Amino acid sequence: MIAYVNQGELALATVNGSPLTKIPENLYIPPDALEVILDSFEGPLDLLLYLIRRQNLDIIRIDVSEITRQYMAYIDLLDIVRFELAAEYLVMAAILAEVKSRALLPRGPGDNDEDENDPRAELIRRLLEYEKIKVSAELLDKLPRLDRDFQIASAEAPGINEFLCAPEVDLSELVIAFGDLLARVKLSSAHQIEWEPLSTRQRMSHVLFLLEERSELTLSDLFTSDEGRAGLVVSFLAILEMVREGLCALVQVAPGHQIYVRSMN
Amino acid sequence: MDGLNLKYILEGALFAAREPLNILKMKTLFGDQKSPTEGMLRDALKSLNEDYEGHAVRLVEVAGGFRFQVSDDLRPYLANSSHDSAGKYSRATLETLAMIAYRQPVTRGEIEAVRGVAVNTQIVRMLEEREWIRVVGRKEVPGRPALFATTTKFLDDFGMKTLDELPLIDSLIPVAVNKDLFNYETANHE
Amino acid sequence: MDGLNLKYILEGALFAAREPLNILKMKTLFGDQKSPTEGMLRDALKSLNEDYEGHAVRLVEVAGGFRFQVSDDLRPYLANSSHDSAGKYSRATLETLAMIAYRQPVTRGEIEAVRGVAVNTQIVRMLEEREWIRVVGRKEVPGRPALFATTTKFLDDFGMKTLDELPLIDSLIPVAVNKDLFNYETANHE
Repeated sequence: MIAYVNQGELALATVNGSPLTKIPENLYIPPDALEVILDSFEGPLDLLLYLIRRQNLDIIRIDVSEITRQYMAYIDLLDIVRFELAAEYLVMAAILAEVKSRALLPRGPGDNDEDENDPRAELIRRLLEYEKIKVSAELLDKLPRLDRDFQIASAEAPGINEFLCAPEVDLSELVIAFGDLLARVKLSSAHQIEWEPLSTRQRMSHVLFLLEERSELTLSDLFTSDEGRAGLVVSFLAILEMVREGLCALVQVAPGHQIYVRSMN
Repeated sequence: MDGLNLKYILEGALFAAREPLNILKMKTLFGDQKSPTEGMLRDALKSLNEDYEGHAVRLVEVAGGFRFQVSDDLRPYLANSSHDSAGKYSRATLETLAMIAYRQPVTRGEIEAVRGVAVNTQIVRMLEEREWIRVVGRKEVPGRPALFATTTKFLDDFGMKTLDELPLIDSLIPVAVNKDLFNYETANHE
Repeated sequence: MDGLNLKYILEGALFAAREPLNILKMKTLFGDQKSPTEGMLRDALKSLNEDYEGHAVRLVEVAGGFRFQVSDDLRPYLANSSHDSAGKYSRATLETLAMIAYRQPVTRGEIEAVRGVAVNTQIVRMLEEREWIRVVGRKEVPGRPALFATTTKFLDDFGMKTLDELPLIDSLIPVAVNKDLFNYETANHE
């Protein structure tokens, strides 16, 4: 987008090292290509600005009929390929049509250029306003940015974990956070997945942790009798779930032999 | 001060901190002991800064306070190991951020009015997560929409001390447009 | 080497790195250029170490390689700042922690799928530092992402003996969520 500021034109492509700013008139453009071009606009103002700058025109002196004609050509295309995106573009088309029709009307003696309701003035104001933001965004992106352009110089401070002054968290805050998440997900949910009860998930974490230390465990390592039947069931479900999710593998040399839980690492 | 001198303590604290340290935070380092005055701290910082001349790191001041930063000339060497996985932002994101930075405090509706398209909720959330923007209040108009502003972290991450350091576009677009149109109103107005 | 000397480059790289740098990693800093030999690197490291004598940080060699570390004698000062009344955790932090607690073992991608935004590396690091979460393994999918789970310290700090004591969402948020407690819904599951 730098090119945009410097030469007042947007390069569509680079051909043999030089920017191509105009689609050659005799060139056949497949509809897909135009779709791609439209995709690169941030909205109707951006498209309009592009059409204006492509002709090296000053925003203040735009020829509304010509711009409207070009704009409508793009809109027709947009309408064909991406109807759902067209609303914002159609509003602009209506504005342009109004500006154009007003321009055709004879001016009465009481009218003057400063007419507050002049849609052309309003359009120009919006274009200038948008262009400012567009260029500001480019400038902002060029500012040196932490981690992209410069880095913090830091040293480890072992044993001083608390240096970051950790705030306290109440359990209820955590629950509310999760509740919010669920509520939000529910709004955009497409389908349902069943999740294991927490005790199973905790056991999964525990087994994974054990597997980090020893890459292989026997099934009996994971079943402790003092947990009783419920404990056994939880361990069993955890292992099944882990096998399903590809977190571990079960290995047995021969029928009747010891079954091993093996880490995938 | 336990025999450790002020400059030494500041040096360690600045390197240990993950965020810039301001004068107030520096004072709290000294706990219940008599904490140094601002003048003493500034003198120590100045001297520390001089000590690092010629080194690959330097002491800089940003909005949130002071921090050590790796010198710019090392950028080509560190590019391989850059931490920023999401270093590239879409134009929509940058334009939204620019609107908030240059026009703050600003509502979503105001951003939409200028950009001519709806503001994507994901983008706003992402900027909030990045701690570059936050809601600073609500506008007293129907619906009481949230007013967004940039944070100190935004300034820190872009290496600025104040919003005045935001680049102005005057200088880049020569004549095409009315000059006073480009006089950005930065801080709190509207 | 562009006129920048080896020691200078190493100094910057060591301060920029979040993990210790070993000799191999140091060599990769130089990319396609002729990389220095191990001997040259060790000489530079030795000299760098000497430069930092008397400073509040020093160059140490740990299992993973070399890193700068704040001197131990500063510990009491750095501990002071933790008394500083801290703010609150951000919503992003709490949601990330909640996801790990309720859905463990879970990958970053899974958290992102539910939250709809990228998980900030800072947040993960901070939760790890607080020893509330840890990596318990890797998922056998492309990229082998780390699987996060909560720790015993998490249970301790929140006053629980087991995860089963985590409050059931139903009781607190009556309407918002699905009645069947563990029928969580996600938009983009993997």
